[in-house]
Amino acid sequence: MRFGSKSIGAMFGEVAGALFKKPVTEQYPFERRPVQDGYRGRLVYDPTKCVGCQLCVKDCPSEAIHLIILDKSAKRFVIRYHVDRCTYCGQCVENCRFDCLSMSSDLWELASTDKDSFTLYFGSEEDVKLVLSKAAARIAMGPSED
Amino acid sequence: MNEFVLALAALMIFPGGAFVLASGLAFEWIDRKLVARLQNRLGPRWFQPLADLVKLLAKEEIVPDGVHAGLFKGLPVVALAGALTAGLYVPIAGVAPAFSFPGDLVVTIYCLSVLTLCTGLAGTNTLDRFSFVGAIRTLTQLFSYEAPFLLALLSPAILAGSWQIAEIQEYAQQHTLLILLTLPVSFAIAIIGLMGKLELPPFDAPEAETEIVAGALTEYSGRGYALFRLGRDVELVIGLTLISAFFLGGLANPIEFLLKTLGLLVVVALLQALFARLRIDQTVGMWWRVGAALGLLQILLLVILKGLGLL
Amino acid sequence: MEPAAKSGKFSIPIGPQHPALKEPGHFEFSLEGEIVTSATARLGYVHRGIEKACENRTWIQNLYLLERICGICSHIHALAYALGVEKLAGVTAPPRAQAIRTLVAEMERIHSHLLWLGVAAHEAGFDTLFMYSWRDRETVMDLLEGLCGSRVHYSANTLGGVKCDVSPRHSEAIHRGVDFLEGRTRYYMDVVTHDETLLGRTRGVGTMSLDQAVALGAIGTTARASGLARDIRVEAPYAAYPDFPVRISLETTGDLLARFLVRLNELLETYRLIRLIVDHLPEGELQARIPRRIPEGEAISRVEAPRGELFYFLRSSGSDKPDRIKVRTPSICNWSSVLVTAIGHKLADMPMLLAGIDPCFSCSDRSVRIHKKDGEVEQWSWEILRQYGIDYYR
Amino acid sequence: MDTVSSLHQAQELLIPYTVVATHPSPDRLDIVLRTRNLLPAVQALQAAQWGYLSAITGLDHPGFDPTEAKSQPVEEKKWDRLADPYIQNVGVFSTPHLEALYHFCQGAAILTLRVKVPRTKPVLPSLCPLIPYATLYERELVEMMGFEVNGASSGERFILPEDWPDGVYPLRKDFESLESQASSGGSS
Repeated sequence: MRFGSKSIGAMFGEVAGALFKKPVTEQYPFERRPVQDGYRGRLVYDPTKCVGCQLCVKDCPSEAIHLIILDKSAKRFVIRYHVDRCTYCGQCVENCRFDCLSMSSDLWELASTDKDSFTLYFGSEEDVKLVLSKAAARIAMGPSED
Repeated sequence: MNEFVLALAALMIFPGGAFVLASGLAFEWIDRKLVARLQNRLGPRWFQPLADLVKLLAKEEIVPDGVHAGLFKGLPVVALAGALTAGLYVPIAGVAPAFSFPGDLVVTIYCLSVLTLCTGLAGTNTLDRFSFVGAIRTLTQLFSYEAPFLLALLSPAILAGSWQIAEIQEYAQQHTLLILLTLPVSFAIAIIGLMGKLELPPFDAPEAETEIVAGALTEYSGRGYALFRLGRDVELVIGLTLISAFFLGGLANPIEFLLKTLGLLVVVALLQALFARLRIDQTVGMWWRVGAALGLLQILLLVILKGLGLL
Repeated sequence: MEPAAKSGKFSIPIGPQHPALKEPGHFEFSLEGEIVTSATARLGYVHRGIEKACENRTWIQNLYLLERICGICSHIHALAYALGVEKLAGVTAPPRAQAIRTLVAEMERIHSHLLWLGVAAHEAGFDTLFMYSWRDRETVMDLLEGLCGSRVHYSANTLGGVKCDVSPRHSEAIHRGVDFLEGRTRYYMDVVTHDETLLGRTRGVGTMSLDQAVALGAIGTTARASGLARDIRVEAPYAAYPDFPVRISLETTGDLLARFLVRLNELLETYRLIRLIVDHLPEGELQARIPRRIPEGEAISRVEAPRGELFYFLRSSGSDKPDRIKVRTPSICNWSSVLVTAIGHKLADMPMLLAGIDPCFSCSDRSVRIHKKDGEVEQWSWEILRQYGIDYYR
Repeated sequence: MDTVSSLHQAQELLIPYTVVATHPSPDRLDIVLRTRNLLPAVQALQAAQWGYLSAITGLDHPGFDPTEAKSQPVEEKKWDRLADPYIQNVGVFSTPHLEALYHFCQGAAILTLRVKVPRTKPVLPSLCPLIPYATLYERELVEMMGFEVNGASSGERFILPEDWPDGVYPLRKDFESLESQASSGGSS
């Protein structure tokens, strides 16, 4: 309703029109918003290319990534990655010259009910099992700083 | 004996308590859904008001210290009772009002104000500053919209020459066009007055979320808060029924009731979504300068026309 | 409503924490009768000791720490810091990186201004405009997510350049998004200048005249709304602004309405800039080599954040950790400049004055402590202060 | 009024008070002042309407390399001999002192007035009478670095919480953390 310069309810047209349009609200989790590619989700590690230079560990702003070296010459490494500490800035991906790190754009629903699912171990199966068994043994021996 | 049972049934079940409460919740949902859709949002699920009510009733009611406990618990009950009694004289669901006697229009209007008075009292009853200021605002707003709202509702009564809602409605059914032609201003003031009474935006200064949390009801939780909200929903239904009975040519049957009240509700929702919240001094200024003056003018016009015998 | 303050003790135990508060704040006025003699603020409730934390992190780690000082201007903090470190190291980022940095900075300005438009409308109770402006803001956040990989902390910057590149698909999406946003901004400009109820809440509220603005060193949109042409992108162009000059948007009335208009005009100017940058993106790589140990020295880096001039002072002692990083955010400047306008005003004008500047932390319920001349100290809630103002003028 | 000429104008204005003037970069001019000359210098700038006070930075030169050695005690004697230290090399490990930098900006030109004060008695004149809005910057200096700015408006805390121990200044180099502070009895 426009009366010269004054107008009561300047948004009348828009608001009335909205009645007949579909609301923009998306019913997550039933409808999921398409994620742009290139979205920085959770870290993905490819152990085959890694040489253990630890450049990624050095520059991580929140110390979310640690490299456990099982055998440097045989290039057997395991990465311990803290999902809850990571700020998803992508600096480790940027630093890695052998591009064995990348951030997947579809792994972004990372909520979970227990905290220890936030500590992930990347590497070949038997390396990871080895590290986990060592860790378990150490815990069994008594609390030790990790 | 059975007319006692009938009266009790009318009071408790059909046009009275249970039905009004249910329709109150339904109307609240429709209102919230409409405002949401106007803002391009989805809006709540159909049973959200019921879910809110059940949750609030289940919650523990905390009585803050420094408060008169009896008053604190009693006020919500009185508020809801006031709203429900107003529902008895109004043609809810298009059926003839449960009770009707000459002069029940004035009783209804004052019963409707009982809730606002209780909110004001509840606000001053506690030591919390937000509710103290909220109460001041509620009462300031009450005194500002009461006069124009009263004038707006009385003009059809003067036209029909009776104070009984049933009779006014009958008159309105026969002379719908006449009422709409001579009383358009009263119709507008009545709607805006109802929004002022229910503190719907743009008149929600008394419970401005960003300024004073929840205004007079800041200290309330659980049962007390549920009853206050329920009272407000019931008043929404009664207000809409009253206005559509007078100005939209009466409510002969349930379908007509539904059509007319929901039509009015769409208008109210639209008004809610269109404006920024008026400061308390702006609302009071607007009511006294514009509302009261127009109301009086309308009544004057009526009296002159009636005097000249044109009506 | 005359508060009982006149008749006796009237202390309101309201701390700065308040359910509707987004960020806590507390103000203190001392009075000479009715005139305010001094006004100070008590901030610090969200103080995280970032400047101290910077001193024991490496230069690259600080980039992501400083980005998290503020949610809606995170890129500009990283940009100011990166430019400062590059000044210290004597490195200049390649032209394409500078252009992409400017592009993301301008997109962040849209993001921040649309957010402010919604919050200001919500404070005035106009929730419909709040809902619509935040719905449209999603467009620019999607563009940022597509371009840099995340919606809020884009982390597009790294020391010596940028991490993300603008592909033809991005630039086409940016063009589409900016066209849509331009239409919407013109619509909001029309709503803000014509809607009577909103005008009732913004016209003549919290006015700051030009000479007050100059005397108080006001910056950013607060200054430009009072006619003071202060914009670092124009005065001291950084990154790619020398090749994409900015036209400054000024108003003269200096009230809240002028601040709405300045921000909306700035949005229109930003759309023009973004189209220009996307169409003339220089070729070249994205990063320049930068040593891990920054040579010793001091650098000052000034950039134009959405709220005003952001000032960075960096000092390096030659190691891989900074010796001192000083950050002066625009909101501190806005606060200190406006609090001083309080002096000489009547207490009754305080609500309008404080609500007028819409600071970065919008504390709607500021608890206020009044030092009366006779030594009596009262603490009023923001609401009582507002009510006192209304009654005073009635 | 481009950058070079405005810097030149500023340098002219402050000739009587300048101790050392350096140009760390084309758009910057650093002038080291004695404490007592700070207010007259700011008055001169204001008279010529030269720019506005953009920020005040506090620097701590502890006299030891904070990254390596743990905070050794700061020898006091050597400091007191230079009652009014003005010739100090801008190098990092000069004699221990605190420094306040007042940054004035006009267009792209940045003028920084540097005032050095002894660590034990860091007294600075307050700019509030000349520049009212400097209150918040100065109170930040007082709380964070331990400067004593006479005339800074109110004694109450501006940033640090009420229960923060007095006399502990977080931005000083010898401050590690509250726990270590409590254990080592709190240095100056």
